[in-house]
Amino acid sequence: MRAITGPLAATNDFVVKFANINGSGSASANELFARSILRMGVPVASRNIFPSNIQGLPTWYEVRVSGEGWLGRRGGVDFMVALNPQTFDKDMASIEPGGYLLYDSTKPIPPEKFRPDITVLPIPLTEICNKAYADPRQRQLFKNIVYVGAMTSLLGMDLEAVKWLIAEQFESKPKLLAPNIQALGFGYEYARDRLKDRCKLKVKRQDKVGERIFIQGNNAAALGCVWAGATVCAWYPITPSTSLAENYNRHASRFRIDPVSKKKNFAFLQAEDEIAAIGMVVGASWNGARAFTATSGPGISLMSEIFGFAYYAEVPAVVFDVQRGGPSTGMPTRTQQSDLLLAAYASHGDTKHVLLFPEDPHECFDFAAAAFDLAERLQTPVFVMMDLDIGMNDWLVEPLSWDDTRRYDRGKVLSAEELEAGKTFGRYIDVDGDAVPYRTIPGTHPSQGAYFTRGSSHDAYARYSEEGATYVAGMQRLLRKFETAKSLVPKPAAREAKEKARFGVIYYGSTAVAMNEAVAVLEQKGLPLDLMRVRAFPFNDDVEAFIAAHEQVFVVEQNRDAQLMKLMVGECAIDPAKFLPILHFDGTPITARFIIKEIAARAGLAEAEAQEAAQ
Amino acid sequence: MRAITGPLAATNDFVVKFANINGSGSASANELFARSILRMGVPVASRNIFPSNIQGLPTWYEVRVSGEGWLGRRGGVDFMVALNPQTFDKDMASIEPGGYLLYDSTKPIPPEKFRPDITVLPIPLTEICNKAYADPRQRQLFKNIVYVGAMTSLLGMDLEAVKWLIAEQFESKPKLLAPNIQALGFGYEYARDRLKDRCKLKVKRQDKVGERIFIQGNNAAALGCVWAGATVCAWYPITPSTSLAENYNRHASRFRIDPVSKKKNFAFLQAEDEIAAIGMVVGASWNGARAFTATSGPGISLMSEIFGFAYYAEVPAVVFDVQRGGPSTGMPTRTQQSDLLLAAYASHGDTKHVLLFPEDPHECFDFAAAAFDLAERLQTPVFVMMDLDIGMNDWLVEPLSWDDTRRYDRGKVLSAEELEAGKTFGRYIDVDGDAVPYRTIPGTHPSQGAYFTRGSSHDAYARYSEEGATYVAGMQRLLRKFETAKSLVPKPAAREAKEKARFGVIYYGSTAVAMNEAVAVLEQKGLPLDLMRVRAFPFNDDVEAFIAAHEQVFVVEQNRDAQLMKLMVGECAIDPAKFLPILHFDGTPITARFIIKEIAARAGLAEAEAQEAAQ
Amino acid sequence: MTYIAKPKLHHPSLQPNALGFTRRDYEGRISTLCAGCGHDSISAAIVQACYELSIEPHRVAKMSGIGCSSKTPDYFLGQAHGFNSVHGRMPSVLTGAAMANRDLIYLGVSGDGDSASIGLGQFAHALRRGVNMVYICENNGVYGLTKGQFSATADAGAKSKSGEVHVDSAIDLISMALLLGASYVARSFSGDKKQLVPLIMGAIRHKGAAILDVISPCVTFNNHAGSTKSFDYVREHDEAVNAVDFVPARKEITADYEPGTTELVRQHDGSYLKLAKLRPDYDPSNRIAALAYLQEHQAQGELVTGLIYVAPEAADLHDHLGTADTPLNTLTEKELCPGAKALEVVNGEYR
Amino acid sequence: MTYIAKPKLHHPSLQPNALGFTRRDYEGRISTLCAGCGHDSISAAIVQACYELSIEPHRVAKMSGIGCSSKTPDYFLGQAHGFNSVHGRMPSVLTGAAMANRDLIYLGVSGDGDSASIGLGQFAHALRRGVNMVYICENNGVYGLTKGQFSATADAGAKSKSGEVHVDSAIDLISMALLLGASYVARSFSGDKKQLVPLIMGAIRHKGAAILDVISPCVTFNNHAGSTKSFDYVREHDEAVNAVDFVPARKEITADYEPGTTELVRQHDGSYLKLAKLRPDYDPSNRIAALAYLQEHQAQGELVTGLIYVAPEAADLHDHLGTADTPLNTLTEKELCPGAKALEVVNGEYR
Ligand SMILES: Cc1ncc(C[n+]2csc(CCOP(=O)(O)OP(=O)(O)O)c2C)c(N)n1
Ligand SMILES: Cc1ncc(C[n+]2csc(CCOP(=O)(O)OP(=O)(O)O)c2C)c(N)n1
Ligand code: SF4
Ligand code: SF4
Ligand SMILES: [Mg+2]
Ligand SMILES: [Mg+2]
Repeated sequence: MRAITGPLAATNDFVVKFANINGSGSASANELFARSILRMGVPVASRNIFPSNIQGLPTWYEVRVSGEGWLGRRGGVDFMVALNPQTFDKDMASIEPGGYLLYDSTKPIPPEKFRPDITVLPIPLTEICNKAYADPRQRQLFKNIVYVGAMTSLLGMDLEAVKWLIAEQFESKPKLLAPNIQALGFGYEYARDRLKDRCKLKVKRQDKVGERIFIQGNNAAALGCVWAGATVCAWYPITPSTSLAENYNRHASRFRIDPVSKKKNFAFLQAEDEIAAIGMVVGASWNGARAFTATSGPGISLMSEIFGFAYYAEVPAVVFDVQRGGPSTGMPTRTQQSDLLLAAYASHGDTKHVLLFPEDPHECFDFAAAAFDLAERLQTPVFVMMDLDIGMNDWLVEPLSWDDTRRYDRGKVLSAEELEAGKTFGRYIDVDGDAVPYRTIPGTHPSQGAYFTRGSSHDAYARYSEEGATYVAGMQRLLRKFETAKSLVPKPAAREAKEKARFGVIYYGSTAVAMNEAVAVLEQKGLPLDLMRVRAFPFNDDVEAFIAAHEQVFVVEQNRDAQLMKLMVGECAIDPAKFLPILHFDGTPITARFIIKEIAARAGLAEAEAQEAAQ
Repeated sequence: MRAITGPLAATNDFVVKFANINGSGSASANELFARSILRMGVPVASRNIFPSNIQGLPTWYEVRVSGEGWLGRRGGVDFMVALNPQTFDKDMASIEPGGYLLYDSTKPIPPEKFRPDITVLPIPLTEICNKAYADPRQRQLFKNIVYVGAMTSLLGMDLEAVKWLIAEQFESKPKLLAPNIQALGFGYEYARDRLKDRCKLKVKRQDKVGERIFIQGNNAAALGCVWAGATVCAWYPITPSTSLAENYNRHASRFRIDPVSKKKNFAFLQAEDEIAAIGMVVGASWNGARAFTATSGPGISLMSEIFGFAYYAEVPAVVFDVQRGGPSTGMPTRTQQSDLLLAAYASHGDTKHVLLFPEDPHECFDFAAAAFDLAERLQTPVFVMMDLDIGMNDWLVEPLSWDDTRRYDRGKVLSAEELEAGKTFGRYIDVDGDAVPYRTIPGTHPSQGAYFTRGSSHDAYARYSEEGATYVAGMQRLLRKFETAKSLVPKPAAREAKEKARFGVIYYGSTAVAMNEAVAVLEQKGLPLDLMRVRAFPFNDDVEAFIAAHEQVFVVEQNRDAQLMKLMVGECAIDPAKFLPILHFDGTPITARFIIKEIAARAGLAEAEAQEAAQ
Repeated sequence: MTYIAKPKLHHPSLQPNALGFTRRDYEGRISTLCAGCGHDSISAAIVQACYELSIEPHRVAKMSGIGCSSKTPDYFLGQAHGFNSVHGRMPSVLTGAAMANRDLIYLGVSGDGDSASIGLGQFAHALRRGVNMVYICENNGVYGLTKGQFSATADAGAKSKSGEVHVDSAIDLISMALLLGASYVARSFSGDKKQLVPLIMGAIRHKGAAILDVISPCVTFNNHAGSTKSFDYVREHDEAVNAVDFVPARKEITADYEPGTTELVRQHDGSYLKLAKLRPDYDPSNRIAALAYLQEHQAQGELVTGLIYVAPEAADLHDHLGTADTPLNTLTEKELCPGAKALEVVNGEYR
Repeated sequence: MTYIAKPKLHHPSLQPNALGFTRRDYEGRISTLCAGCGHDSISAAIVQACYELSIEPHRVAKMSGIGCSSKTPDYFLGQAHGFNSVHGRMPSVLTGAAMANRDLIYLGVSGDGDSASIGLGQFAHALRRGVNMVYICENNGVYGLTKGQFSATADAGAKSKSGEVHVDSAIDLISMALLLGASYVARSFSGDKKQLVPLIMGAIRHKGAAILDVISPCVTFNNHAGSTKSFDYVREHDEAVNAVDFVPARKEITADYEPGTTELVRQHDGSYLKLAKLRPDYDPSNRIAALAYLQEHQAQGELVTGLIYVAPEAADLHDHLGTADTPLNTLTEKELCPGAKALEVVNGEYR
């Protein structure tokens, strides 16, 4: 047990958690809260923890305020806004000693029901709203704004910043502006007048946000698809990938309208299931369009057969896998990195697929664009391995950027002129020695370049063949093509410790934000660590070199079975004894505290140090 | 180039290959030939090499006659029966120097068109048949029997044995008996009179067959399902697994008819696709029947989502994967061992599945039966990983056996009485410490034992839960259950060399027959090898010990990507540097010659020795 | 989230049925659906039907796919085993379960996305095989659980909450079912318990593939003006062809039966469906006419409800398969294993 | 197996069409199907139709699934790109291809196993979306390539070669297509080239989802007595509702057109379908009547063939999607990439 301390006091460094009921309209209020702090120049990291359900079940929204700019989950809650009676007890129990609890005191709770080591902040939300509004829906909705108002006062936030944001939000619905501002005032004033100085957590204006934007990975990836020239999106709804497709449609409907006809320079189709979605993507890619789908684990499983087809017939395809908790239906609204093995080896027979691992929404945008170049350059499916944490949470990231001189890499596609020039065309001939053949798009030329695409074994001219040697030659070329991929996929991001480090750490994807913080803390505690963030499969040679250069390498993953580690030992011929897997897979985003604790313990950091480091 | 030798001379040790056109009725004649030799007490190994097509394309049938009892493919052809003009040149080219070529000389081929180093045996098959038969279909069909007759004479086989087999074959159609015997005579007499002493390959009666039977793996596995009490088979046709399901139906229709009602004590259903097939299997198993499906690679891909469900909801299922050449449609009528990675980790999220690797039809029977015990004991899918070579070729194996005292292991199923006794039932509670929970069958008890099966995350009482700790506890129990599986699956079969061996060899499945021969040869040439035939995944600890005990271990597989090796390094934490993968994946069954050559070369056996060994 | 167990307060006024069960005994856990969701009314109708039929709850197997609708089997018949499978595959899982034990009642619950989008193939094939089941599609024209996208049963021209207009042709599961050989075909409305309960009762007692397409408004995503699956729209366009009353096997047929306007259909198990003919020209025993009627009236914007078609003596899957009467899951080594001797005979045939 | 290239002997008597192509230019590789297989006749009919329409072969994309039928695109239009996809998924691959380039002719070839068993869902959804395509199902009631198992179009009561009787209800793809909103629906017989060729021509010129169910006997596995898909059976039970003649756009309508017994249907592109009414009461513009007609006559054992239904002005997928006229696959950075400035605007919206 930790000693009971006084009320927590901190400026720009604490965690607020809102416990709500889903369907009650709290989401936008909570987001308003987070964005208001951003407007004050203070970095925040927000995480939405919601049930697989539409209405009436517990949902939480966690806001980490971090003047230092740590964007991973820290772990623990300093200030709980406990508005859900179903989870009230649990929510209270999860507050750090010395923390705060805000609750709706319309029906006051007897003091002995509260933990003695926390500060309780009662606000009669229902009473305030019932007084102010007659309409039951309004009574419900404005409650959320009232508590945001109260928080604004309690944390010493800039009331004008909040109002400004509300004004922006209701720009198109001006009627709603005034009542919202009013509700905000109710809360603000109540707290200012009745709860003055009760809270020692404060937000203070900083200049740490800069040009950064606050955006969800699914949205950023969707923008990447638009900027990268994707014209066909075929998909099937599934949490947590749905908003990727829906955002693509939204952005494309804005940026891709033919100026004359007002018709769409893209095709957006909700398929009947995931098998159809990937079938459409493969058909469209074969026909020369940039096409993609977005899905999650169950969809990846269902698409397996067609992934093998695309691998073997060498058809480009871009697939976003926004990973959630598996196996099976698992935890549809929780995060995990547990589809790596499936995606890497998807489909029967000998197959290997290219995977990209973006660390945040910014990289989702970049890798979305890169995925189309890679898929067309390599003529193969490319998987962008996101997760719910990146995909469905707003993250504070560098602004998205695009170089107008950049040209799409459409890969080796023969034009009518090139065909006319009369080079003999064989669909699967390795002309350039990089194992990537040339392809043609249907309808290009009246008499040159037609071929018959098939998933059955074929020769260099795409003709059916059951000849063993022909088949083997094709399969070996595909292996060589995977070697070519190594040099084209994003290189791992390495960071060396200031001192010489015994240990290396390999990690990827959404783990990065928590890792950055964990490493800073561990380094301070005397444990230097070299870092390598893997950004793609196949692994670049740098990965092997990094592993070779360290006595032991921690591999930090958000799955049970150390899937990246398995890929590394299998594909890079590395002795598994080198690896120390650190696995977090309960469906919540990995925290800096967890990483610190695990690494400290296994690196033999003195117990006390480790304990302390983990705080 | 090898020196040209005289005509090959050998007794009970040569390879005959028949080159035919499919749909021409040659298959049963060729099988008659092989069985006739068996009847003479001489072991044969036969391999059917057929196209993915119904009529008119090349097909081959290879018969290895091996008095020593080697049942793998040897490689090379000593006697070619070249009846397909499309492939004539290639077929001739494939004959060993000094070998023989039998052809239909109705239209004689000028002598200069033949290789000088082979003996040509012309027989005017068409002429003989046109003379004897008026009906075009008969002319075609009896040609096949005529060449069998000729072979009988040329190889000095027992004419009576052949006639006897024909008599057995036409027992139910006596009308066809006489014309077949007559056709046999035509060929026999022609060869006896015109080609006397031209062939120095001979079959001589031996006593090396004993009680053994000549059976296809799909058939033996089907028998295993019947004997093991499988009552539900749901499947979808796909080469090379179709005959497994069809044979199950045939045998069950014979052995599983209710004596009174004459109705079926089994349900055999051709589903609309593989997803439905596995859905039915899971539904039936959940409801307490022993249920299975048989499929091949594309089916496994399609079933992926439901495999994950069965893993996570812990529903038994038996799946026969008769592997063929992948990826995608690949080579549907060729053999491979290339679905291991897919099957082992099938489905999204963290999953692991139990795999069995039978080496021959005999073990297909045993493992089929074992699979049902394991699936019910472990409450999880069990994959019997066969391949086309075992599944669709007749193999000479020990007779199938069944112990009448054997009881089905139905696993932990609570009866009405046990429920009545009032123990609290929780579907996913680890009562016994082996991580295998108890289940109940629907309808068992009016008020005890009902639960809600789901693929979403659940607690020990099968209730929906999004609680991280609850989820983690369940997933960790599944890992422990996989540990329990280790002790239940068939142990690897080990064989130590007489001398101390530097090298170990790991292999599995249909590779065994070729391996047995290869090792005998290599040992003779001075390379002792310890062998371990892996029979299941998860790997038993013996596998790790075996690897540890050797400097280097060859892993011999019939796939491109060393899939078993990847499983071993990933799951057993073994340094991949220990392994020397030997990979054969052109779709033909691996040969002893191939293994010998590869191992010899990589074990540093002197070049000359290696060359010689490979002959 | 922890699970909230339902308080088992036995209301003193609850009447026990023939088996001594009260309605409470047919209930399940507390629903987590949106307040007012049509699906909850269907669950209530199932409870009512099972109660009235005096079914032993544990003789029912509840199967579903994935979706708000597919969650509902957790909310009724708590004493029955349930199976919440994967998206769109309930029909195959149910078929397998039915093969294993022909003696239970199989109640499949699905949504329109589950049945008409991803699951259309399995829907069709289960019906054409005559699986002995009650298949209820809780049809709201949208994917509720993934937040309101159109499903394949959305009508062309229907408007989504965000104003998008649906353009593809709608899949009419009932017309499909008629083509596919289902032998009990009905449509109803979650808001019309009076119609729905007897239809479910009749379906449970029917031998063969019974399908109920129940329009079940999604109050959160598809209950606005412009929707053709809203409460208001359905109430306005509902045109019942008949009113069904279920008469149990041994109950006497009482006198309120007026020939001409009322018709009695005897089911396989001796029970009767008493049909009050609301549309005098409608004959639910004529599949072809029923299909034509549906097409014509639906083209006019009517939503035809009631018992659309019934073939009380149809063959079912087990007839097709020739399965023995004893449930396969109760057979033991004795019936199942041919034994060592028989195997010796088989060996002999392969020498 | 090595591939046997087809000898390109140009027969001097071969007439060139309007584009100067002879029939040979529409052929493909030599078929590897069984001698006499119905599918080969359909390939020949496709060749003939494309020749007569003077289609540029390279403007056709040939798509298929897996099966004997699905192999055939290799055997016609050698100058067209082909796509032999996976089992049952041709419709989605074709839909994707059609999205990418609206200007090609999409010719989907499938089998009854491919379309009605594993592929039923994709079949249905492609039709209801109005994908602009010619979808030919080469229907033999069996799985040819896997050696003769019943497919889902096998009629209840049909006998297999080994004597097994089919028990499940048959899936009638044509009736389904009518329910699903296909806008050109025809049935024909591989043995009736006279009927089949103009039906294919009309389908190619049709805008929207055109489906042809072509009964195509499998001589190896389903051509025996007891089969309802044998040459003999089809010849005996074939009842054509009309005889179609295709009249290209700019050709004058000649005088052999007798009103009352002959009807002219103007298609979207100005071409005409000239229908000789063999069944005077049959109206192929009435979807509901067509469905009823089919049901009634099929119940009597007739195999209804001809142009069952056509809606010449139906909307297609691209109308539904609102796609621009320029094929998407020809757009470049210029049209596609909003550029750095626009991205700056977007960034601003997320601050
Ligand atoms: C393979 C797969 N794809 C997608 C999903 C996501 N998903 C869950 S429910 C659902 C739709 C449910 O719609 P419906 O069946 O109409 O049920 P409703 O919620 O409307 O009752 C989808 C697409 C999934 N669970 N599995
Ligand atoms: C996923 C998958 N399952 C099964 C098969 C095996 N298979 C190949 S063709 C075929 C049936 C083809 O039947 P149909 O479409 O009627 O074509 P036909 O051969 O009769 O022309 C099947 C089941 C496959 N290739 N892929
Ligand atoms: S979202 Fe719609 S279907 Fe789902 S529970 Fe709510 S009202 Fe019902
Ligand atoms: S098996 Fe049947 S469908 Fe296949 S090619 Fe032969 S005749 Fe045609
Ligand atoms: Mg729905
Ligand atoms: Mg067929």
